[in-house]
Amino acid sequence: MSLTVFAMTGATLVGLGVYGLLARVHMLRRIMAFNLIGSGLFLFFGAAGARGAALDPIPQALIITGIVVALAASALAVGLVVALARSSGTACLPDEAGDT
Amino acid sequence: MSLVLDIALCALILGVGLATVAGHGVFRAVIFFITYGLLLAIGWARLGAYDVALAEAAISAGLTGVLLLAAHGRLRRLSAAEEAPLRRNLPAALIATGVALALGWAWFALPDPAAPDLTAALPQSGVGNPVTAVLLNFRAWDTLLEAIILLAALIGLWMLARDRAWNEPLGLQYHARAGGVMASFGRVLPPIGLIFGVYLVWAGAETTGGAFQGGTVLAAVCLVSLMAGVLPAPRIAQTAWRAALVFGPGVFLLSGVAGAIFAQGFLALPPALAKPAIVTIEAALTLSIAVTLVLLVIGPPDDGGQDA
Amino acid sequence: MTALISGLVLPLLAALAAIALPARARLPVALLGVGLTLAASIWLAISVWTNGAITVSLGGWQPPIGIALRADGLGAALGVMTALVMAAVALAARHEMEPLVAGPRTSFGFWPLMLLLWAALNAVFVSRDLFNLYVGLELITLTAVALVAISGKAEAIAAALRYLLFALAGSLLYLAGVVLSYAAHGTLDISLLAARTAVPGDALALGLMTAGLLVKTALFPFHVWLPPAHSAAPAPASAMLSALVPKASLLILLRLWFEAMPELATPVALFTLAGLGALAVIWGGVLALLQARLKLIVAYSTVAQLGYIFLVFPLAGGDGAAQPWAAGAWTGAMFQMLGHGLAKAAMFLAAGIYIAAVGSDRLSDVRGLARALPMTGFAFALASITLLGLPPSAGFTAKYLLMTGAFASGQWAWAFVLVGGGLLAAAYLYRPLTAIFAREIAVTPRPIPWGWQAVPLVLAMLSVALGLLSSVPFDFLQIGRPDQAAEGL
Amino acid sequence: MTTTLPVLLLLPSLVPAAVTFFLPQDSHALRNILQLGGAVLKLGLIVWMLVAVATGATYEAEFPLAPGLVILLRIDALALLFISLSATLWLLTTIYAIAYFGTKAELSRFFGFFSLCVAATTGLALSGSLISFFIFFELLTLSTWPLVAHKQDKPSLAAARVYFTYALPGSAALLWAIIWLESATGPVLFTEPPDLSGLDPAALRAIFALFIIGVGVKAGLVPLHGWLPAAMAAPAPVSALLHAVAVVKAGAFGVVRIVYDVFGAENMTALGVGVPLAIVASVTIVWGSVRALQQDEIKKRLAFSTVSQVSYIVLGAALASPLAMIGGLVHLVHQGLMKITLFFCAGIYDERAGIKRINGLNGMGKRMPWTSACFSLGAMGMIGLPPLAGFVSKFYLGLGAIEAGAPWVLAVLLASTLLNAAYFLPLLYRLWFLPCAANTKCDERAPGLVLPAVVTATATMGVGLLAASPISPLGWATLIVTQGYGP
Repeated sequence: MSLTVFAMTGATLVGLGVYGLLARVHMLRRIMAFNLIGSGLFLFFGAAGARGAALDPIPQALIITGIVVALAASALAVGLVVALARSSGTACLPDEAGDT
Repeated sequence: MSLVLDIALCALILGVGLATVAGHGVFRAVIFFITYGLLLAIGWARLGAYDVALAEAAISAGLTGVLLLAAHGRLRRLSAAEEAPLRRNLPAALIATGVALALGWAWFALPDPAAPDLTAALPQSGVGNPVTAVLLNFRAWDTLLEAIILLAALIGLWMLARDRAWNEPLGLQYHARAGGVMASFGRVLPPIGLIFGVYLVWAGAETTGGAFQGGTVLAAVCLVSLMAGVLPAPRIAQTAWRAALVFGPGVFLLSGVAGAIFAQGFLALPPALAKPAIVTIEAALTLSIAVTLVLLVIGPPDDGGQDA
Repeated sequence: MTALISGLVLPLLAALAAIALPARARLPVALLGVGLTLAASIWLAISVWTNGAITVSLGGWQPPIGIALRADGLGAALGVMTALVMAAVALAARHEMEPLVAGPRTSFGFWPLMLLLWAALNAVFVSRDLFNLYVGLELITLTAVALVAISGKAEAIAAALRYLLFALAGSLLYLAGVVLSYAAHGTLDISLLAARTAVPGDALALGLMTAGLLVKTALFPFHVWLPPAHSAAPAPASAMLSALVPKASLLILLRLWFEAMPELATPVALFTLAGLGALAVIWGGVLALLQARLKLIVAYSTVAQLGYIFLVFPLAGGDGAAQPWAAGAWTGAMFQMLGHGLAKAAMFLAAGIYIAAVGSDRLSDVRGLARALPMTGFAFALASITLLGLPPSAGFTAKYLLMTGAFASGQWAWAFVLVGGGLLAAAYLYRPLTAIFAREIAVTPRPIPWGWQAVPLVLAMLSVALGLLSSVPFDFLQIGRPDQAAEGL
Repeated sequence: MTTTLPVLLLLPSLVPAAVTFFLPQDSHALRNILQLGGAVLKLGLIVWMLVAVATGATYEAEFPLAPGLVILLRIDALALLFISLSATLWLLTTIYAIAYFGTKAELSRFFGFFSLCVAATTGLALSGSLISFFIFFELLTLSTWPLVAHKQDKPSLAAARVYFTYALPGSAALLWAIIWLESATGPVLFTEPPDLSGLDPAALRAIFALFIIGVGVKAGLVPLHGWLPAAMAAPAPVSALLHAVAVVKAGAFGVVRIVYDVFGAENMTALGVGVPLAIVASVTIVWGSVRALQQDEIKKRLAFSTVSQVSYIVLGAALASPLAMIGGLVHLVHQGLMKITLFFCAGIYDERAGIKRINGLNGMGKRMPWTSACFSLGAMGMIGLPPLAGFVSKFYLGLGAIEAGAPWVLAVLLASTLLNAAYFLPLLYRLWFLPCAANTKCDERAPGLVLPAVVTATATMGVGLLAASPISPLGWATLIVTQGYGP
């Protein structure tokens, strides 16, 4: 039962992240939204991997890899946002700065 | 009882997650995001996935949080930290709900769990912690590429430097007051962190821990030392730093090639040698991961000037 | 096996060396890596040709515990195409990325990024593990984004950020599908998934993975990130981005729909994929028609040219896979993948020469350059022949095989896409060609070394030669092909 | 030997093409030697082959590209007719072009594409299957485009664009038709016409229409002829090549192949598509002549005359009676000889006397007697005066029309002859009977230009006079029809 709770939390987090990604234009927000989606998926995955008799280590290893990959992508994205702000004075993509 | 606890924890996670997305102000969102990561780490502990919990806390909450905070600081200086308030966005809400519902449905549609049987393989892997066995033996290729990804992200990040700043020290320069909190913190913390980080790597073979978690702790130590001015800020031109970056992946890669030459194949570890090999690889990897993470967080060389 | 592993290890080692070694050793070590990896890719193709598909279980662990790699005809062919493009890119970058020309930052970063991208592409071409493919895709994404941003210009930064945004969204969608299929079947291996017991969640998993890969392949309507990114990058980087990077996600898409879960390929799904491809052909072509810069025209043409490949889904997928025309249609799409790669790289490298010569790629500035740089003009024209699908180029072989499949399967409406797309390509390539071959020179060009000019020409000639000598590649692509149907029509 | 000869026939044009592209502009001697050497060598090979074929040898070479995609080169009687014509005229045009251009700019590019164009025509003639025909057809389009655009001034570029705008959709239609047909019948070889009995007649009619549109663009069938007069912006040797040797001829040749070797005369009649094709051809014949009459520029007038004359070949094929077919086939050769003569002369008038319009021709008969004599022979041949070449063609077409039970064609032929006379006779009148403008500078002491014209003009007369001989084009065409397509 607990697993279902975690899985549903994961699914909801993915939804939250998707909303943040689509509705927010500040790029730091979007980077956080990405991480939210990723961690939601991982939570879902972790819950699924815990269903068997023993804890399946493969999802755990994959999740750790995924977390590190997400960090690498976030670091590059953050760097790009700072560079964008430096060159154009805004942390939003050119054609979206005015929206929302 | 534990179900109630889990439900409460999940509600908290969702609440903080919601605040990260919908809350007002980018800075506050970052703080919520860090909190979110820590709560999620507790969730992982509840699921019994201690390795993941450690990774979540150290990497997602810790390093990503520092990264975001530092970025927010720079954006504020460039007056780009402000954002338009959140307006209702129906299409986005529909898509988000759809995705969440689809995943929710998928959970209930899952067949009985079908995990691969590792009982025969684990004793051959050389380590007692099954997660480490997967990461450094069964799926070592993933882990090797993952270390390379960190490196690629760093090279990519450096490409965002301005040409005139290329030979400057990395990152914006911090100036800790002599005798201030940061300075004393910077002297006291590193030895403790160093020991903890090394322990995590060593322990990772048998219980919770591992190269990435240990590397993160070492990176934190290194960051604090840099901020406190105990360590001089690195420059790209310094060969030692660049050598430290490639050392771990290089050892990993060459041990894989050695497996191809002397054992059954690429990345193969003979059971007798598996444990020392994994510990060696992990040690080398930890060093490089720590350095890479530090440099990822402090960013490309920056002379503080503005383009526009 | 050694050949397969060498193609992965050599570029990685060369990249690590290029990062660590001091500046003067960087170029030699990078070029050495390029040469050795090229040799390894050709060696792999030769061993696949003589021994059939090569399978390796990494670390000696069989799936589902470990990761399996498998080089089939398609993977090895893409590997060779990639190696040829990369070698050409390296020869062009030797001039364009020189420290004195490009500055110390760019000349430092280009080589490791290029070599890492190459390693990641080779990894994706042979991997049979869905999560390992995810890791490979991420490495491709990060290096590709960095290569877009490398020029440091404001529009390049914005284009790179938008690219990263789309690519990460695509990655997460793909990852969601991977998570679901592992949760259901306890394996990530494509061959094991093919033998799984189907569950209702499979369709969702496949749908999520497909959506993610479509974003990464820049299929209409997810193409908006591609033209700004590919045109903002320096020319050698654009060549890699346009010719190679979309092929990786496309290959995974093919592996999913033809190997892992072919039974989920319903007519509606296949029609949707090809329909989007058809719209990409038209929309990419129309937008290419409206551009005033050479690189933007070439970049929009990538959107259009990738669209053709999606016709493979209804022509050779689903129930059609067992039909006699499937082999031809499938191989036709693969010829498009290979031919487009060579031709598109040639075009971007030619554009790079023009930019180096006159400092701009506006059509008004490249006027008459064929007179001063005849080899480059000739290269652009030859590459255009492939994109137009005119004989005897690889593009024609592709078009012929796909059209034959369309008529043989009674889905002749798709032939309109092939023929109309060719005419549209003629329309949008006519302007750059007449500009380049104009009589009067608009801007007097700087001299370009002979060895550099020859690079795009060789690639363009290869794209034509692939069509002229297509019988060996045709047989090669059949090695390890799923659904071995009766040979051809 | 039997497989190498078809390939060998391509090489005398391909090799000079490949080498010429990379020659520096000022290495005139080497370039000319290459071009002439290639042309002479090819002619020699063809003579050798003619002898061999007469003794019963067959030649075939095959290059598989992919399943169904096979380049097949085969020598049959029809191929020989076309290839002999093109090889002979190529040699003459090369001599003419070398003299015409002298040391002008961009000659390496010009002669490179020139040879490539001839290689494509050779390949087209030798093609033994539909798909190889298509491949060389496209190669021809690609290699002639730079020739049309050669001068790179505004009119040439516009002409080249118009040419592409017509040619590419035409190719698309042709490819569509080929793949549609082959998806039902498998690869179509010209030696064994496909079995069409099981196919839907409506689909077959559509396929036939697409085929005719595809090759009709090149053959200049009305209303697909618009590019041909526009292409007059090209230099004279190019016009000669386009009209007499390569492009238009390739279209007409394609019609013959499609009618006789793909569909077969009987199927064409059974499908009821022969008469519509004959009507299209007739309309083209009359309309081309009417338009020619309205032109003031010599080359434009000749261009519309080509539109008209080439459709005699199509008409011969469409009537599907043996005699009409002989008339059409022999016109393939005759029209080539006559039209190339006229274009050679038009080029000489332009180049050596600056005459572009017909009123400039006044009195040129005395000032440029050789050129004017050749021009007159060509023009009279076009009108169909006996015993010149054009008469033979028209005579056989007329007989064929009666044989095919289509006497209305006689009216078309008569109208066309009258129109031909109406637009050519005034030129001859101007040449020989009007006084010349006082101080026109002219001289025809350019043997490289005049000699080819004299040769072709003599041939125009010769093929008419010697029509009864078995080695004349008429004898050859009769052989083709009685052997290959006889009832």
